[in-house]
Amino acid sequence: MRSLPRWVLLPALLGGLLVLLPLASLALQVPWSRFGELITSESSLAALWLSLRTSTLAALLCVLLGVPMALLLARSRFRGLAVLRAVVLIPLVLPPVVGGVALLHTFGRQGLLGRHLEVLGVQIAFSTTAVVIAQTFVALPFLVISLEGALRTAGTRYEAAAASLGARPSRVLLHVTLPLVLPALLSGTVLSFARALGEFGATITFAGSLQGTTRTLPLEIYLQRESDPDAAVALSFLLVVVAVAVIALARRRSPA
Amino acid sequence: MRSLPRWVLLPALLGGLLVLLPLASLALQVPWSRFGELITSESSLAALWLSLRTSTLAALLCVLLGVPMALLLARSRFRGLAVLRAVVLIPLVLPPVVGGVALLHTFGRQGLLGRHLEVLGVQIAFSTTAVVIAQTFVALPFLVISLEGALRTAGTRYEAAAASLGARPSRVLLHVTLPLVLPALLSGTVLSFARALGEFGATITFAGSLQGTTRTLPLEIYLQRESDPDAAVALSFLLVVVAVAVIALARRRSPA
Amino acid sequence: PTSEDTTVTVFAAASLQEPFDEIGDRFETEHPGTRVEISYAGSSTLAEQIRQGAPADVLATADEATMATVVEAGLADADPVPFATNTLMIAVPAGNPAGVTDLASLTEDGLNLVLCAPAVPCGAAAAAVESAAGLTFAPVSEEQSVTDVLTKVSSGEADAGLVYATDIRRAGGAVDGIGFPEAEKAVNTYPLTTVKGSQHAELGQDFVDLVLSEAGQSVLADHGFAGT
Amino acid sequence: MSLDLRASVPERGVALNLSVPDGETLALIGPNGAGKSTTLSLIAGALRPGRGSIELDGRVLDDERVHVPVHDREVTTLGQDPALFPHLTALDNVAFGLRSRGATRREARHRAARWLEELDLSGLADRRPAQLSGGEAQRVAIARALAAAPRLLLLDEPLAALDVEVAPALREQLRRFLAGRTAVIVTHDVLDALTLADSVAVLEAGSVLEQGPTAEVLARPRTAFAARFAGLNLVTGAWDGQAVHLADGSRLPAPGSFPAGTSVHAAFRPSAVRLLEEGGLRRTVENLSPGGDLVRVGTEDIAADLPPQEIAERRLTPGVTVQLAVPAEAVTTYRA
Amino acid sequence: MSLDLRASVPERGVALNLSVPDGETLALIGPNGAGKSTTLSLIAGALRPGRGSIELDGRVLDDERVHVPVHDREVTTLGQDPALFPHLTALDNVAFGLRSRGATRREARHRAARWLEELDLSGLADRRPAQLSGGEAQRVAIARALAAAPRLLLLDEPLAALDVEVAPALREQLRRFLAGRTAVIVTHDVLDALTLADSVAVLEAGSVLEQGPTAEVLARPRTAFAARFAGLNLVTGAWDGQAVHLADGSRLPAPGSFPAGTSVHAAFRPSAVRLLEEGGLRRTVENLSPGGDLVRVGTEDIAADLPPQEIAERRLTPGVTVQLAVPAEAVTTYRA
Ligand SMILES: Nc1ncnc2c1ncn2[C@@H]1O[C@H](COP(=O)(O)OP(=O)(O)OP(=O)(O)O)[C@@H](O)[C@H]1O
Ligand SMILES: Nc1ncnc2c1ncn2[C@@H]1O[C@H](COP(=O)(O)OP(=O)(O)OP(=O)(O)O)[C@@H](O)[C@H]1O
Ligand code: MOO
Ligand SMILES: [Mg+2]
Ligand SMILES: [Mg+2]
Repeated sequence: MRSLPRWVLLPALLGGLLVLLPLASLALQVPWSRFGELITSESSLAALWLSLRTSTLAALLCVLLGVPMALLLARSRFRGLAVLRAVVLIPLVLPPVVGGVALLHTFGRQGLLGRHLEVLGVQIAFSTTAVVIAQTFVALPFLVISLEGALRTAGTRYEAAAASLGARPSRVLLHVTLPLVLPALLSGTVLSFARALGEFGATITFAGSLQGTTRTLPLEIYLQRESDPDAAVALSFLLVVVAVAVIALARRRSPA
Repeated sequence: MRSLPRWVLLPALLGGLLVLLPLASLALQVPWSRFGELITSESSLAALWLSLRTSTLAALLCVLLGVPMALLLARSRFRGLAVLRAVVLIPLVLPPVVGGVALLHTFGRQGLLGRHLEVLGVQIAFSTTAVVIAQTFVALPFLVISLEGALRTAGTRYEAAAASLGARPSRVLLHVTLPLVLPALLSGTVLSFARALGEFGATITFAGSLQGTTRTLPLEIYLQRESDPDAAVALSFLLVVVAVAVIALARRRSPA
Repeated sequence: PTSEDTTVTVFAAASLQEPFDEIGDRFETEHPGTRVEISYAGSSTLAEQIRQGAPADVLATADEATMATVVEAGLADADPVPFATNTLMIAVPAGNPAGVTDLASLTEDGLNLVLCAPAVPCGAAAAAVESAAGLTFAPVSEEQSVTDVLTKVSSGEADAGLVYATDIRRAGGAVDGIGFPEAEKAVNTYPLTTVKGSQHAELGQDFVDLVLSEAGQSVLADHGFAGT
Repeated sequence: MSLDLRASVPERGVALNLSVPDGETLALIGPNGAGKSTTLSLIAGALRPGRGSIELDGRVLDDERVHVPVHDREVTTLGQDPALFPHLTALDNVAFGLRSRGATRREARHRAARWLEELDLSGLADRRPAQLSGGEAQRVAIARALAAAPRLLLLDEPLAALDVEVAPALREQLRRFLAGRTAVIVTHDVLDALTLADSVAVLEAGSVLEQGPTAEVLARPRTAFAARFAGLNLVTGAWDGQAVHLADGSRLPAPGSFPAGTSVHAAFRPSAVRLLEEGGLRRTVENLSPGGDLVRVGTEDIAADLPPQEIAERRLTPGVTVQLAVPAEAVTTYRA
Repeated sequence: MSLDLRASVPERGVALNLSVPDGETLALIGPNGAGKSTTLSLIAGALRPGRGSIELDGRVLDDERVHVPVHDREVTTLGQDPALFPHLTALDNVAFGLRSRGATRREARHRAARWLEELDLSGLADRRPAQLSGGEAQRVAIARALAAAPRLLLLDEPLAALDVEVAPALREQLRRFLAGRTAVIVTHDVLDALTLADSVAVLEAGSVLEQGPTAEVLARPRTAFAARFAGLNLVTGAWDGQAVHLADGSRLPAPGSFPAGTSVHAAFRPSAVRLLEEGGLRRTVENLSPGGDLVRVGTEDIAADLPPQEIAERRLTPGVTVQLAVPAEAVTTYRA
């Protein structure tokens, strides 16, 4: 057990308060007497269920696409690598609504790609698929960046040892590289799941908002804010509880 | 140079396309003939300058508060650590507008804390300070999570060696721990800067939208979308360019 | 502007941006040494901010229901005054590829119709015309704001949507508007008021007066708003 | 700086007492996994004892309540793994300990440069650890530990990675450095113990089996491990007035004056062992290994160093039975 | 599996030619930083030569165009650092190489268990590397490398961390394993070279200074390093018919038959050196170090192993002048 300098406690406490106080204020606003009723309304449950399904799928997609991207960024050298790394970060800076517009122009009926999909009879916009795409788009950088950092920190010493024992690249990847960065992979997955769960702007712009199909929990919260702000606060609280539960669960089941 | 299995190229390419295609579509939408004029209007420049200032400050605050938090999460053991880690992630899931409401209830004139600050003559909401607070609130988890992962991966071997040479905890922290995780610290800072730069929902709710004071670039984009969608696309493109430039610069100057 | 400038702070619905920027300029010319700062956001966000003590002198919302929440909270300094109205139109992508003619044609199979959700003002208005016309719409999406509807239509994603007349106008040539008689059943009214606790109550009232004046009304009309 | 340790780490099966008087160096020897590195970790404070206490010059470093943190102990460890800071040059690695113990930046770099020079490493001052060979890294780690000039120095196999030219010189430098200082050194090399240590403790399976002055332990070992370490054969039996009676019934004539029946150890060098045609100690050859001029012949319990010619003449190979004899004057006997 | 290497790594000052015939073991020796680990990295494919080519049994592993990746070379390296996979148990570490080379999971674990048993490590099968002592980790790493059964095995100081009881046994196991296999072993221990290697190459500052059969190189070393490694004194001078004329004018009588004036090396053991009252080779004592029965006395160029009594009688301490002699029959001479 390493000892930390005492003084780190002060800023850590301040940072903790910056997160905790607003949550406490939010909790104070929750209309606890109506809480159960508000969060179990048909529309709330539909939104919650949709959110859980789409966010899980999005997190899965982030792992499938993001792990190879992180590997490429961390372990290979080619011209334009630095630019590529910056580009991967862009969904992070882009205001989500703008991201949604960009997705619309890509996968929409008139879009770069959507045009051709339309011919094949595939329509993405206004479908649950669109929600998952929007969430994956905004959540992908989280997984890529946190994993790339860990891959660099972990170094290539064990990978070299594995190759020298005759392990081909796939084996090295699955049995050495990934297990070694498992903690980072898990926290990256949790980050992208959380980001997908909270996604609003890109979803509303690209996928629209229809109960049960595209109206996720954050969209439901926005809508409720217009008519019943109390309900919005209650739902926000539900979102927080779900997120914390999923994150805590993921950590529990991780070996690290 | 480690070799990667070939097959990782396919998903990496798909992931890259998922990010690149929407960007390309966006670029196609930019009204290039009016681009210069649109992005150099007084309001655009004011928004850009405000965004750069506030995001830089927010990233700095994230480092100051987040590094100690990450250290505490990675290097100490106490009851409730797991819960604390989950709590720190919450600003990530909370739809930003809800986060803004929570901040308003905390730092606003009637807020938990704002009430007392008001007595001292300090008013935070609707000021540039509020923008920085909102950005820090949403960006903090990025730094904390990516740094915590790296700290765990790096292990405590060199810290033990340093302590055995008589280095007190502060010295170990500043001269061993932090330099070792520098790549992760840098990418964490870049992540939080990028998130702050793209922040919209919490800012508009908590800080309002006054030109030069609280109207950052994403808020300006939102407004332009109401009146001049072309201008909004042009500004989004500006945001992307600025973000890429800052990220590339940060990488260039990093030793890793 | 120097530091001695007095500043009037106006909170206005985002859809009012263009006319209010013009009116603000005019106000500054008429009141030398005074600056007008206008914070634009969604009406419900503005109302929430006012309830949390935001330092606004004037509030203009895009519907009366939202304004009512501020009045209920006792934060309106005077009774809100209606200053503009807005009616619904059918928005279709430029060239009207789906061949929409009137409200009834919006119920055709395979037509991608987007509306505002009933919880937001433009959605409530859409519901009103729906029942007035005795139709049943099956939208593919119930959007959160007019802007979202407009984005879907202008990008060609949706074949038609219901938006306000002013929205058709500011979309430039990207969408075409089609009027329909039932729109009379759902006129949306924009109210404005001075805010309690304002530091510049008098100037705030001057701003309200300017909006209501002939000059103010003509600016609004230039941007597609109808009078009250 | 006297060290007193009486501590246990149950999860590693380690429980031991040790003390090192002020100004002396103790060599810890013992098989792999005996608990040598664990003992150093305890003293350094990297590991907290499950039970027991550790005192340095009367100051309690560890007991049930106290645990002085590593950096406050004035104890420096050079571990089995050099653990050079990868982000610092060799020079800055050495300067690190000096800075930590209060030197100014300038002074630290100056003194670090002198240390590198002394250990013949000046040419490597600006290299990062990744650019050093294994032995070079180990030498820089030694310089770093010595430069920190702690009150108690712990060395875990400091010379293991070094070449035959450098090791003797560095051993000599260590000897000068350790003179008058308190230190504990873990080693698998008898030369280190002979050169550097005032006393030797033999660790096996987590306990101290034997401890005493270096010359005593190495000349009159009481454990098989210490005997092997010192390069001696060790047998044990009952004294009959002129010889030691071994368990298998054979007799080993030797000098000594003990009451008959006393249980005694007999130690002798492998090079003193001779082959007889018959009548000696009957043993079976188990292995042969080269070593300088002579070949080492291993049997069940006794090793013999014999000239290659003799090996060839007698056709010694594993499985062959031999008769061994040791001139009585080459045997040392002492109470078991 | 014959190996042919002719390669350079300019940024490390390494440029060398080496070849190992099929089924033989080559020992690479040389000072720290000479380029031994670098050479192994080249062969293993972890480092690509700046220039040159590497061939294994005629298959080009590296040249200007070709670079066969590490995993395709059928070359396994046991590095200076054991690098056990921290997330796998000892058993799974050993099984890893077997799995990689095609064994089923079951078979791999079975065979891994047998390897652990053979190296006396069964008790540690379920431990993670962090729970092993330094020497235990090294032994597991050896088991892992041997189990992978490569066509070419590269060992970087495999026995350095091992104790005096384990090292000989393991050396013997390595000897059996390497019989008939092709291998390169880096070592600082003459016993390893004698036991395991068919030939020895001496590396210094990135070049091969000397290569030949083990017995030849160690009995008739041509470099100061090889002499030191073999435990011999080496001097060089001109032959005058009966003795070697050294550079300082002194004469060393020795057997030999060379044309007068031939430049010759003379090698002799430190234990053959005697002290004279006068008339010998005049040298100054530089250091004294213990070593078994005898004390090693170091001078400018010649080391002498003398009994402690003689050291005491003559009051030998650094700085004292001595007269050294070597019986002619104890000196080996050969062309320089
Ligand atoms: N990554 C590197 N970059 C530059 N120089 C290096 C690097 N690694 C090693 N060197 C240098 O190359 C030379 C050869 O190093 P190498 O590791 O091959 O030595 P070695 O013979 O194995 O020594 P040792 O016995 O100490 O392990 C040394 O001078 C070393 O400092
Ligand atoms: N972290 C650990 N957890 C549990 N057991 C451990 C741990 N580290 C070491 N051990 C065990 O404790 C015992 C003592 O280990 P230690 O490292 O002290 O041995 P050592 O005497 O230094 O051996 P070596 O000469 O091989 O370095 C060994 O049996 C080892 O397997
Ligand atoms: O932004 Mo509005 O004008 O409240 O829909
Ligand atoms: Mg050890
Ligand atoms: Mg090496």
